[in-house]
Amino acid sequence: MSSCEFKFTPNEYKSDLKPVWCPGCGDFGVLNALYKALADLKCNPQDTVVVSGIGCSSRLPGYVETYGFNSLHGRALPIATGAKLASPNLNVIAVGGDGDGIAIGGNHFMHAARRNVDIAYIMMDNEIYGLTKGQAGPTTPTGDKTKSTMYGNPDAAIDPCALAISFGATWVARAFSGDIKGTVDLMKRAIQHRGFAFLNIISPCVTWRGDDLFKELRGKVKSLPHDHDPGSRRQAQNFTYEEEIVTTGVLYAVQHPTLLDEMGTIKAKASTSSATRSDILKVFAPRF
Amino acid sequence: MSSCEFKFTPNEYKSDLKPVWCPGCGDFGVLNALYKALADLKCNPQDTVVVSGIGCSSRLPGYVETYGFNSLHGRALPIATGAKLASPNLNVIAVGGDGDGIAIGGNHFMHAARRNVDIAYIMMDNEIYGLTKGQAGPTTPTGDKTKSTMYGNPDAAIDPCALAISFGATWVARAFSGDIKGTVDLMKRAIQHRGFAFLNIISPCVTWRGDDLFKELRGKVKSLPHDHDPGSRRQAQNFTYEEEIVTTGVLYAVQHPTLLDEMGTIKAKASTSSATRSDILKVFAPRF
Amino acid sequence: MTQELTLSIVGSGGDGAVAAGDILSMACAREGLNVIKTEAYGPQIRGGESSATVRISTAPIYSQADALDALVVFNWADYARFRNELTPAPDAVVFYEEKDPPPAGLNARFFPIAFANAARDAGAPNGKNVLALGVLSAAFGLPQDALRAALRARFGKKTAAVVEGNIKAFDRGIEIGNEVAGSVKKFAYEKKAPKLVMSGNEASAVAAIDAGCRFFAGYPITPSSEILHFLSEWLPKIGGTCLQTEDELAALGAVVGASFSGVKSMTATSGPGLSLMAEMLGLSSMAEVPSVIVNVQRGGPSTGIPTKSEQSDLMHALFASHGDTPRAVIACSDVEDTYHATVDAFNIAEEFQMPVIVLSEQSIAQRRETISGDNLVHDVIDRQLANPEELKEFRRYRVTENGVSPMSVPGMAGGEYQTNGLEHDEQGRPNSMFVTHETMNAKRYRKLDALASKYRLFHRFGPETADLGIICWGSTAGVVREAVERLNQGDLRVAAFAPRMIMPLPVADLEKFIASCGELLVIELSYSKQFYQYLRTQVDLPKKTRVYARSGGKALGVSEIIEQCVAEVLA
Amino acid sequence: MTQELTLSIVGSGGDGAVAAGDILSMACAREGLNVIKTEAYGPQIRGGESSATVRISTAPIYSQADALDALVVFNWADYARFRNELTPAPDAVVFYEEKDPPPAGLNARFFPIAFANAARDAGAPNGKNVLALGVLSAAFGLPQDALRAALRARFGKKTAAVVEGNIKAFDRGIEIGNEVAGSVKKFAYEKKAPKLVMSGNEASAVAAIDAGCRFFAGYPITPSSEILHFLSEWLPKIGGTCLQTEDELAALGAVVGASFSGVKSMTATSGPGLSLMAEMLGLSSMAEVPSVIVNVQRGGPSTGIPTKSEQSDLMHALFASHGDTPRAVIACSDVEDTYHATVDAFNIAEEFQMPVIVLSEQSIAQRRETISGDNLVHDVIDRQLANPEELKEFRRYRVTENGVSPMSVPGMAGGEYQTNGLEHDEQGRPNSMFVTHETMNAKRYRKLDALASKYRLFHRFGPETADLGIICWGSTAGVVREAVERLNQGDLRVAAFAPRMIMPLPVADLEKFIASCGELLVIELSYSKQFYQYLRTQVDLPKKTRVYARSGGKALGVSEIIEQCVAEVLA
Ligand SMILES: Cc1ncc(C[n+]2csc(CCOP(=O)(O)OP(=O)(O)O)c2C)c(N)n1
Ligand SMILES: Cc1ncc(C[n+]2csc(CCOP(=O)(O)OP(=O)(O)O)c2C)c(N)n1
Ligand code: SF4
Ligand code: SF4
Ligand SMILES: [Mg+2]
Ligand SMILES: [Mg+2]
Repeated sequence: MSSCEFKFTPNEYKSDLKPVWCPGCGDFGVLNALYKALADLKCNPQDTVVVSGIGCSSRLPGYVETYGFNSLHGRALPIATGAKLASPNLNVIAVGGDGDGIAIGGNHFMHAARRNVDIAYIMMDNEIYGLTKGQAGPTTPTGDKTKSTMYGNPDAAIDPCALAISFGATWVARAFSGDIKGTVDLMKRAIQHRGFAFLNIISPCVTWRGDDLFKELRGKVKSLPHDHDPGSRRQAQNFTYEEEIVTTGVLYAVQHPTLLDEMGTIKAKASTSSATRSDILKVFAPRF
Repeated sequence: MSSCEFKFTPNEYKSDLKPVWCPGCGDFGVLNALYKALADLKCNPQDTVVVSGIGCSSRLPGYVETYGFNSLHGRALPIATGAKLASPNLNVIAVGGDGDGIAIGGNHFMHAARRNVDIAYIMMDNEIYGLTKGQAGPTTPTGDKTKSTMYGNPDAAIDPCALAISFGATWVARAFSGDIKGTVDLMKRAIQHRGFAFLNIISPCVTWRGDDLFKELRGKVKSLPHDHDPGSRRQAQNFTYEEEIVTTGVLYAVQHPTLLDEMGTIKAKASTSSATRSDILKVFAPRF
Repeated sequence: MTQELTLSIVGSGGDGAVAAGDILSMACAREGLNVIKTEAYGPQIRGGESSATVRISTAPIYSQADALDALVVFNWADYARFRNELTPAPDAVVFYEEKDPPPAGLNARFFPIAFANAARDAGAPNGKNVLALGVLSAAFGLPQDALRAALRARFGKKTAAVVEGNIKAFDRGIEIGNEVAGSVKKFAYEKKAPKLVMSGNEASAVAAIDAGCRFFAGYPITPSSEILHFLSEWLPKIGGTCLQTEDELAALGAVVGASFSGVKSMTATSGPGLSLMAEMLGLSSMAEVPSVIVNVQRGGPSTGIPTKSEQSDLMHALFASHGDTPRAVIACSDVEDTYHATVDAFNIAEEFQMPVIVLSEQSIAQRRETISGDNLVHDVIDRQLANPEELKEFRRYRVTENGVSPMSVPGMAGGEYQTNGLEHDEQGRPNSMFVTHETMNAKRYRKLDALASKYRLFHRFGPETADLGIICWGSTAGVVREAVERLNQGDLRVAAFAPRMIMPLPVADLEKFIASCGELLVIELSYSKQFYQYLRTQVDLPKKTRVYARSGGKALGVSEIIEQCVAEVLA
Repeated sequence: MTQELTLSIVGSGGDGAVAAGDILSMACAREGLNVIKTEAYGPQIRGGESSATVRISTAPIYSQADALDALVVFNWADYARFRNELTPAPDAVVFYEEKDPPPAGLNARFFPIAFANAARDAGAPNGKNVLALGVLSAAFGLPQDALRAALRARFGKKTAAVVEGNIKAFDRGIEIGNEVAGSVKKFAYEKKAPKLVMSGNEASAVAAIDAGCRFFAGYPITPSSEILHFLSEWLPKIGGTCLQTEDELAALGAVVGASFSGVKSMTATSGPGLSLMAEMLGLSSMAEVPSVIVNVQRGGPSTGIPTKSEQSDLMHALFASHGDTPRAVIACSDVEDTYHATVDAFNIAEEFQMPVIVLSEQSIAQRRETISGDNLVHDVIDRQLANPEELKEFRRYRVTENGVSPMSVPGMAGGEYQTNGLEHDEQGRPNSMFVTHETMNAKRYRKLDALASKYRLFHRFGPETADLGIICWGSTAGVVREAVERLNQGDLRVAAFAPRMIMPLPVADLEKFIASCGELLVIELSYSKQFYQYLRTQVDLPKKTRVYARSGGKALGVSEIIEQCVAEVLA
């Protein structure tokens, strides 16, 4: 579509592909929030790229009428990084599951965060491998019985927000897909953040984690206290690895030079000496 | 050699292979410390497995007269994990460089730590890619000029100890290869720790980081204050991302069930029902 | 005479089509019949279209059926997705929900049935699948006692009301079925010893346990995850360990580490995972650490079609990993064959100290098949450890005649060595000299020669000499086998050769086969003709060789093959 | 008549053998001579044995030399490591440090020289390498002015004392050299236009810039890191971006992302990295996102021999990644060819929307060669973007005759689409139906057909018809070319064919070549005969075809090839 006709309503971001998600899946909330966030921010569809890995959650780009890349399991972040660095004008959003981002893709999460790449990374955390039918993932609570952990999950569960902070992400927040309004708000701030913004959205899998979890979560969700200082790493970590409650909001937000800032500095330094083609060839010439 | 003749002196752990390291490389200190630590702990050569990745540092297993595995770049930890889980009686030590462990192998570091695998992991941190002749690695200070960062390293440097703590390692320490005595002591404690012990050894690369760094470091190294509580994550983090000093000692040490403990629990639960071959086949039989 | 019947049940997620297929398969297995059961699903993660197809025979069968004798459709919209896969035979019987009239163009005999209402009235609101089983059993004479027993077993953990409701629905189905019973051909059989019902993935898992595997590491991936599931339950029961890793690089890494430490080890994956394992596969080969990788092929390239079958990981399995990297590759043609292939894989890995890839396919890995437990027997070869003589001045990579060197494992005094992905000398020490490299390459490849002469594994069907010879591999062999049997009932003499050992290929046997045939036809499910290409690297195929290769994503049919054979001969 | 001279200098880390080789090469380049310079190192990370070998000729040369005309040895212990690689010709001149007498068994003319003392006395304590240059220049008549200028340029940043000390050492060397000058054959040449001195890796990097590459992501690995180094310096100067990633999976991932966003992109690696890229390569192919991967081959398998050359990543490059995964593979035979191959790779990637692998080899990637800057010119094809007509109801994966579909990039309104590693329809929407899959496989593979007819790239040497035809590829082509030239001076008529386009192979041209030759000999540096195997997948090689395949780790020599050719014909 050409942008002049574009009305920036959530509906216009809907593609004509029907989601394959199970009825009641938390990911619907994430998708609807994204439509609204993109509309509110008036993101041009042609300038927006949504990149995902593989998983139920990673099907999302297909449902959004922007440029999209449903890539490989665990590899959304390198692809998003390449797209953003090469084409800085684009609005690049990476999305995917907990398994995608913390199991197979964990290394890229670390390095994208520490480099402060200028993208928003939205994790749809259902504490399980949804698409492959219910095996434990890195956020599955210890002790839980799943398809691959018949006798209870032996591994310690990871809190993605805690991880993101320790990796050096400059903006870290938690949302709940059952709360569309709150999620829209956090998505918008994630997209607007300069640098690597990590938004973990609790997005229950009704099929492999049970229908009741969703309801249970509604009761647990609480907003951050008003006096929370998102500039404090220490305060932020206080809202990670929570047991009985799920705190939503911007846990952590600071400003550091982004990877694009750094690349800009490098280009500025580099271009102090000239670089025509003959300058390049001179490197190889006997200059005496 | 048969163990009855074995004298448990550092010399006996020396293989007849001559290290390829540059004269003055910090890794010599690590190697000598390891000989001494193994001797002090009377580790049987036949029951000890030293696993490494690829890098200058990863050449180490070849110089130790135990079982050894010089594997692939970044993959020491999965191999060490497999060896330990399958053969719990072995004393498994993983070693390697900062690039090996935090760049290409970063994901395995995270998951080995969070699972609390019963191994000691010794990182030989020279803040550079030594073997490939001097490119920036994840611990190279921001701004440093290297072969791959002509205009200064754009990325934030990682403190491996901070990372290990955030990954859930249950024992985290820092050593300096110029201080063999201190290094021996920490190595012994790493090997003896139940669970995942991470020892970061500052081990300067004289070739790509300059000869002077080693001397400079000697001046910076300080021991942990006596009142440090290694049970406190928060206190431990105070000694990470240091600027002017390099604190050595056990930053963090706690006891959690190890992966072998968990596997033991699983086996105990599993064996409550019988499991002869015919029990297995019964799963597939029409039992009516 | 052989009795055969193929039934399919199609519905939405909640309709229980798949459950009905399971129950029917189990009941037939108890009667000693031969069954192959397949399932298919739409793209919805849950609650979408699903179908179960059960082929039942009094004689051994090796493939899913081409055409259906009976079809139960709860909903024609669901059927639409499977139209190309589920084709009723011309005289087929179709039972459909009476509220939903069939679309035009289907050629069959139609019987409307009020499945939903009748089941509800019988007291099983979710029981239309069970009612359908009743209908089918009455119409075709399927074992009603066994079905009833299977139903009771299936619902055993539910309330008595549920069980009885379902039994009533089943009986009501019988009444309805009896009404059409007169007009259809009955399925008559003699009861035999009960059989097991197993999928290819389960066969791999059981075989691993039988072969002595005590360490499994894997990362979930469709269509191989059932191996992880099964072993995560059963390995701990027998003192083994099952680890779900963070990714496939770690999975094969852990396997290599465990095997290095002395324990037989395996991983299982599908294409994307096998791609990620390329480098570690090379380490297993170079360091000569035994490893077994079960790779269940699905539609490719890339993420491709995860739930459908194809034979397109062949070249990757054969040649992935940089450098000259010897490995063994073994194929599976059906569920029972999967069992033997997996045990063979362990035997080969341990004897020849190399990685062995078992190439399975979604179509056999996830289909359930009856097999006789008596056939699940296979000799096991254990790792041969260095003897005291060899441990003196131990050389782990000693250059030997067949390339196999003495091996030690941690715990053995005197066997200490360092293994290495770097080129190394006989002691495992890094060495970059040309002579060492050439010597060691030769040593590693000699193992393949030794292996080739010991494991000349292949299937051969049909007469000793033939007008037409088919060369195929993997699941395709089962379909070809049936096609060959049928074709040889006519004038055409057709034979087939399907190597079970793919790398190294039983070349002499293949050449003998080629010499015994007039025309040649290569059949495979890979668009780019991977098998054909590979064959050409190994043997000179006569110029006239024709290739029938197409994408996967749809099962190969017996009649499809027959058509190709006839075309070949007429051409 | 052609004048040729091959010199080698051997020493320990501090001896400056490699620096001397550089200086000599640059001086010769200024004179317009043709030079190929290679280096070799021992296993020590620093300070171990090293050698520099410089082959100088008045005529174009295509390979390193077999035998040395002159050898400078500072230390015979260092020489021992290279004995098999650095063989003096029978009448060679050997200059050695007089304190260290030569070992027995070497057949040459020996001249002891007090390198260390004489250099120190001249005022350059570290100048024995420079002194050696003086000796060589005097003995063989090499350009002394140019050498002096090169020395000044080299030491220009040092103190005047250092510069002058070295010049004095050089002059002292000349005096010493003059003493032997009478007894050796002089090298006579005419000065020509200066040439550039470039390595294969540098040629790849420059070619990338020329081709329009503005994004590079890579992970260091020997022997390809120089590409990363060069581009990390130069890309930012021209507004491009260079990213060192955390691993190779991320490197190719970033390249695919950058290319998807509309920017020509490349990565460079060696075997282990290419193994790790297998899955992402498949995505680039399936999603039809252009990507260029330079893979510099080294000794394999696994970590293998990182610093030595081999041709054993071929099958992996051709077939890695599960599923039917079309890609293009292009070879380089020397430094200049590497330039053209790399630009071609970009052209092909952009035009046919697929991954293109440039297969280089350590032996050409890290050797320095003179080339004329005028030859570094190659047409560039830019990405063709969808036109307004195509953007109406845009179908990114439209099925077209040649398989190439209209492409949009982010920023283009109306071009929005989702790309996908899943099988997809023309719009890029996931689709698991067989018909779609077959249609799309066919579409993707048709691009290879179109590419094959457009890019029939190969080298052909020798007469139009020949008694013996050699088929080879990559760096081997250079050596074969020289062997062919030499052989045709005798009675034997020998021709050679070296495809530059490996996938798709110029089959018709190859078949024509085969038909034009009597005997056939395939030559390659892979123990498992990867090239031969691949050729067999594409053409029917006559039964009598012989293969000369050995491990890498040692350069292939012209005389080695001549020997094989003679053996072949006598056999
Ligand atoms: C390399 C590779 N390994 C494994 C898989 C199989 N796989 C697909 S999605 C998935 C995990 C899904 O979990 P998550 O990322 O949390 O997403 P969710 O489905 O829960 O949204 C796995 C293991 C794959 N596609 N590719
Ligand atoms: C898959 C793969 N990628 C890249 C390399 C090349 N490589 C070898 S060692 C190394 C990094 C060395 O740095 P580090 O791990 O810090 O070890 P150090 O040499 O500094 O001790 C790299 C990139 C490789 N061997 N394998
Ligand atoms: S399986 Fe779970 S995560 Fe996947 S679509 Fe269904 S409810 Fe959502
Ligand atoms: S390059 Fe650096 S790390 Fe490697 S051996 Fe030399 S000094 Fe040590
Ligand atoms: Mg998930
Ligand atoms: Mg390092």
